[in-house]
Amino acid sequence: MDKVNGNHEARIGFYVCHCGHNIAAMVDCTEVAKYVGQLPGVVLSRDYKYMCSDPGQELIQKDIKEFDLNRVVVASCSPLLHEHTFRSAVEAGGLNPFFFHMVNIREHVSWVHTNRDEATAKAKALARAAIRRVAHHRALDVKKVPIHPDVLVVGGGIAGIHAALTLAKAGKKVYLVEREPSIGGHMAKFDKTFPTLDCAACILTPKMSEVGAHENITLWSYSEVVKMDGYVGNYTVTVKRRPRYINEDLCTGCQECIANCVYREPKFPDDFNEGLGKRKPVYIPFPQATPQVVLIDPEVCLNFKRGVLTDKCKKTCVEACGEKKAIDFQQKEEFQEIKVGTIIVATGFQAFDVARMPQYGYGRYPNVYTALEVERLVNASGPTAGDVLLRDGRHPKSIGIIHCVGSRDKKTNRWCSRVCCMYSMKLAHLLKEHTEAEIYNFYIDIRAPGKGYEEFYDKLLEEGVHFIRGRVGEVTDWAFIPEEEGKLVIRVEDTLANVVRRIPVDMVVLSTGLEPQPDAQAVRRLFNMSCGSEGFFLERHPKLAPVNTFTDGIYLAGCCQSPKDIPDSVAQAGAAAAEAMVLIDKGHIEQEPNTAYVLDDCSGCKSCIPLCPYTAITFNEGTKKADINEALCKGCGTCVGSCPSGSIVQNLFEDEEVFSEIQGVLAND
Amino acid sequence: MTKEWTPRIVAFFCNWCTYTAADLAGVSRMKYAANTRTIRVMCSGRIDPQFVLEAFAKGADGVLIGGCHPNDCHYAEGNYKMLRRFRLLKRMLKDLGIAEERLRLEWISAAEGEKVKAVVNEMVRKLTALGPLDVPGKFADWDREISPLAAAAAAAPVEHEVAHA
Amino acid sequence: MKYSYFPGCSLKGTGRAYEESLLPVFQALGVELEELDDWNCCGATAYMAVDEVKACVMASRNLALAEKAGHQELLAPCSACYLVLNKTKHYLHESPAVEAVVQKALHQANLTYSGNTPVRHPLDVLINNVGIDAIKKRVTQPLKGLKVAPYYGCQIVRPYASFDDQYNPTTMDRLLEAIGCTIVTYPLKTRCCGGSLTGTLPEPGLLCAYVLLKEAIARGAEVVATVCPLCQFNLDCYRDKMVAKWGGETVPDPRKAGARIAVGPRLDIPVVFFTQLIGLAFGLTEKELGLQRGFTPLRRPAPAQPQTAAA
Amino acid sequence: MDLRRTIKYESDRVKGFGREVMSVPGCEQLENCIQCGTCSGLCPLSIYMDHTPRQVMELTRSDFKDEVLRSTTIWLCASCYACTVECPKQIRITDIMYELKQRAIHEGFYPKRFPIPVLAQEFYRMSHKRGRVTENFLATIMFLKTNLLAALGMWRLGLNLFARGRFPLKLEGIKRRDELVRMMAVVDKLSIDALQNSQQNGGNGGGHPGAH
Repeated sequence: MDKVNGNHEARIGFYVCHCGHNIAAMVDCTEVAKYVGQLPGVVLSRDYKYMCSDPGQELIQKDIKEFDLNRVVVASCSPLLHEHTFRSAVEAGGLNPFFFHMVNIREHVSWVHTNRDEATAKAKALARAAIRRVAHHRALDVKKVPIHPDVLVVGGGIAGIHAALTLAKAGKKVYLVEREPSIGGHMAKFDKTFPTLDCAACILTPKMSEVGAHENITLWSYSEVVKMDGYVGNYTVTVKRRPRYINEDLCTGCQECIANCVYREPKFPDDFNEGLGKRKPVYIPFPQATPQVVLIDPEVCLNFKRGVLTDKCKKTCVEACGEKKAIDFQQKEEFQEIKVGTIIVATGFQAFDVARMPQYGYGRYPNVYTALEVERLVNASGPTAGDVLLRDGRHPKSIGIIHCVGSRDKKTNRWCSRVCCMYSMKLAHLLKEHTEAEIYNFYIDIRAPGKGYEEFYDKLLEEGVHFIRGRVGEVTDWAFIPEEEGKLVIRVEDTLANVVRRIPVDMVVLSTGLEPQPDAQAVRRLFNMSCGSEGFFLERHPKLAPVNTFTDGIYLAGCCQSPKDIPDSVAQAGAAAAEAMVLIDKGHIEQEPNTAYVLDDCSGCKSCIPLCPYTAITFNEGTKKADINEALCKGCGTCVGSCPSGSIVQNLFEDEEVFSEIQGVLAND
Repeated sequence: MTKEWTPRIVAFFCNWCTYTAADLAGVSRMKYAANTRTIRVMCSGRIDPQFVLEAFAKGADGVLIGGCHPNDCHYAEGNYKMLRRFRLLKRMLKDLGIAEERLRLEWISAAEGEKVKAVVNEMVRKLTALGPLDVPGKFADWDREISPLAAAAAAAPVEHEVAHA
Repeated sequence: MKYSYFPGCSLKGTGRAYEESLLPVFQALGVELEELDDWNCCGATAYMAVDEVKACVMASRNLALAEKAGHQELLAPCSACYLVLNKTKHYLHESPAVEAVVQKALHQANLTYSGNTPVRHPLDVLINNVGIDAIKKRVTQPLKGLKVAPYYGCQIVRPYASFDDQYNPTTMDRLLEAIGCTIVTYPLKTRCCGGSLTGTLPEPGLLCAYVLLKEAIARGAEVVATVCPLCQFNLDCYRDKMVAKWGGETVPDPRKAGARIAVGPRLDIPVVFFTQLIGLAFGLTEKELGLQRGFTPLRRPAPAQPQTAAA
Repeated sequence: MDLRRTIKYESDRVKGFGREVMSVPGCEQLENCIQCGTCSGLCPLSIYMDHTPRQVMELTRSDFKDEVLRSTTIWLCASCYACTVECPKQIRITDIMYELKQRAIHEGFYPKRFPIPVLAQEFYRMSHKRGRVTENFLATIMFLKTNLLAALGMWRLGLNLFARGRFPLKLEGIKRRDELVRMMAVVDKLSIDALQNSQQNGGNGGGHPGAH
């Protein structure tokens, strides 16, 4: 039926959307409709308040039938937002969905211009181009790609853990890949969580062990994704598994080896405790680590020399391990290849490096701490078993907590890290509890916009914690008056009391901001994502697609997308899991049929073959022409753009279509 | 058109980076000159040199091509392919007597709405300084010059042959 | 090595000792300094307060003269001159309009400014061009164990920290260690000395200067080394006023834990130019180095002193 | 006790003052001030100021011209640049202080016999006239013009300096003074506001003044 194939001259219906005032305020929509109405091929031309609304879509369907339309053009917002909506409407109206073209006169016109005449002229030109283009459109079928049901979750922090569990509980098979020896991420290091003050370990470790135990989850810790190929529904991922020199299947986590290591005492800085504690060469990061498997650090283990196996050690650990034979000094790194349909990236953040702000004295004055260090210091299972003992062996009588270190600062990171206010208040509360010290918070603005957050702020005010509105200039150790001697002095303007103050304290806590992981750029390339200007991964749409990326089947969760607190990370992780399940349960995804094909007049010059990044083009010895494998083609059109004989065609972007668009935008009216 | 001339720019933006960046500029309500007419392609690699030539031939004063940054192409390397053609095109346009500034290639990532604004405004400034290109007009003049000669040639074929003899 | 030398007004007046010590030290190191012909006042900070553009014109005349002298690098020992000259370069670079004015003005004197005359500070040159080793070689009478508080002041590290760290500069520390001095930790390295306020609004000005001396004493320094004539003047010349105001204060005794000492009697701690110390180590006499010009002149530490100092 | 009404009316604002200051090259960033107080926290002299630097920034932005130009703050700034290098919004506070000093001097906004502007102007005159400055003369002039008593109080310092050859008795000067005069004449030719405008355009054209 020609309505679907449209093999007769075009009968075009044109619709321009006011989008409330968003477009109408800067573009004279009635004028545009009037102008387009008199263009050749246009059967009817309307302007309407909200085209994307149900009535708007029904209007299109009605008109198609009533006026026997065979082409439709809508001028409204960005196709990335509503192209799908209108294609469906056109299809519902009985036309092939690709007899439709969309003109972006909101993001690209009304929102970015200031002169109504110019904006209207531009809108007309773009509409004119679309009218000319759409006449050349052909009927196309959407290609259905099957979705592999397994999911890869990258990163085992709270976001990754929650996403993995959600999927696993829904019966999906999940690979959870974590770079560190144990999952848990930053949350595992926290003592309590704001504003409820429930202990981080108590709420996190059950989820961790559930991950370790769940039959649907394959947990690969101490591992990294190094390669990703394929496309939505059919990704092939290579994971590098670093050697822990322990056979994970044989190790029972009894930790006898640790007890019997030739090093009687722990000697090496322990990363989990931010270097405040010590560990042995064979160790388990922390008591509740998941998996419950030890590992050996070849950099310091006596059986190695700077990572190279020497076998010079008495190996008392091996004896201790005995029959289990779990220790394997020969272990090498291995690469495992897996097939998944969807991927959730939850690679988290890194804390701001305070060395970049020397004026706060970190590293110069022993009693200056980072927030993460304090989390460990107040933690019952931390290096001091919860006793807040300063590096110089004293207990603090007064403590200054400096907010916004490495946030809201053009010289470091411009953004607000969103959690510092709250965790600073949490630490203030905990430190008060542990030390009964005088506590000063130095803040620029208090940002407590979450559920129960403002109430927490009130609670601290009641506890008598001091809040001084002023960004600290410097932390020094020189005394101006005797009471300051032997103390750290914070000089700050109390901007509310309107005085400059010098406040001597025993301990300074730097509330460091959140920034992208150092390797965020590499990860972004690995998964074919984009980064925002700050370096966090970019979501597909800030409001409507906050967990999607520009690559189908790849989703974001947690702080790798932007700083957020635990509730938000968990919520986002759930959303990402749901998005993944949408594809999995549907079983297939409809793909834009913008693939390319070769015409008969191909001269067989082969120049296109090396250009295709997906090796979709092969030379057919029989026909002496190029062949394009539609399944492999991703529709970039590079081969089309460079075919000397113009005998490759890209659906939806055929030469006539683009040429008529060019002529359209330039034609004089 | 009565009001004073302003340049017309045809902009070919790749779907994944630059077109999205332009959307971002919109969402962030950045204001820039209204002289561009954007044409969306999936990848800058799709842009056929003929597209650019056609644009100039049909009266564009400038052509702007926007693609993903090197290494960031959604299709791995389409932007490199474009870059090669771009270099060729530039030389070709020079020979055709079209100033280089009239063709511009920019890598603009999905996050760089600010850059879209900056690039467009700057290009408009430059093109305004350069003045109209008006290739169609030039063609017209050319035809006007040719037609009498052609007519003459048609009118007096014999002399013509003599001239050759 | 040859540099155009821009002494600046102070080094011809209250800061003579700086020039008197700088020249022989550089000579001893084989660095040739050619005084800029007919240089004029850099404009200093005060001038900026009246008319920024004219200040730029004044400063740029010197830069232009230096270019005329053959694109040599320009050595500016006074911190204020060093900053103003550099600042002018930045300012002209940022604001073409101002540069246009300046060029017009320079034209009146058949001068031009291209902006490529580097303005250097003696510390910068000594560390990065002469080099510590060359200086060590030249030392004949190391100032063993002399406890020095290195005071850099503000304007050579702010706002343009070009050759040293803005928060914790160390060029002078390294130089003085090279000639045998012991550097005391001195957190006020780059704190303001009060600038011209000491003369105009004594109370706040003197306090700035006093704090610096007090901390030097508390840190057990025997001498304060400066790099700027104004800093030196402020710390050196107002002690009587400081004693009158704050002499009664005490600080913890750096030599005996728990004990305290009065600040007053110790406020006479010598304040010298770092070049004077280097000169001493090179075996030049107090007189040759203008040490007698200090209100509390520094005497060459007696060889016996190290032991007592160490005790 | 004497009571004072501290309320401000819109009529107390000199509308456009803030914009004017922010349009001077180097002062643009003031728009971004978030009133965090880093400047005052670092300023060694803020403890003597009637308005802290932070307040001066806000008063300027909100057009309270009188408060700003009459405040002691702008004169107490010793240009140590501590605020400028630490400001999280990269506002060049020291340069703004210079701008405000200039305006205060041009519009005569300071107490009679207030030494700092006098010093500044005398410095200006002397360096302008002679091409160089001889500090002890400069100081003397300043004291005579502002506070004779202080001048007398200073005789001791003078003597001490003299005794140590740090008190030259002849005024320094340059050879080609005419050259300097001619140069300054050029600047005078351009009227202040013409300069202002050209500065603005220049500032905008000339890259990004806030960029250090």
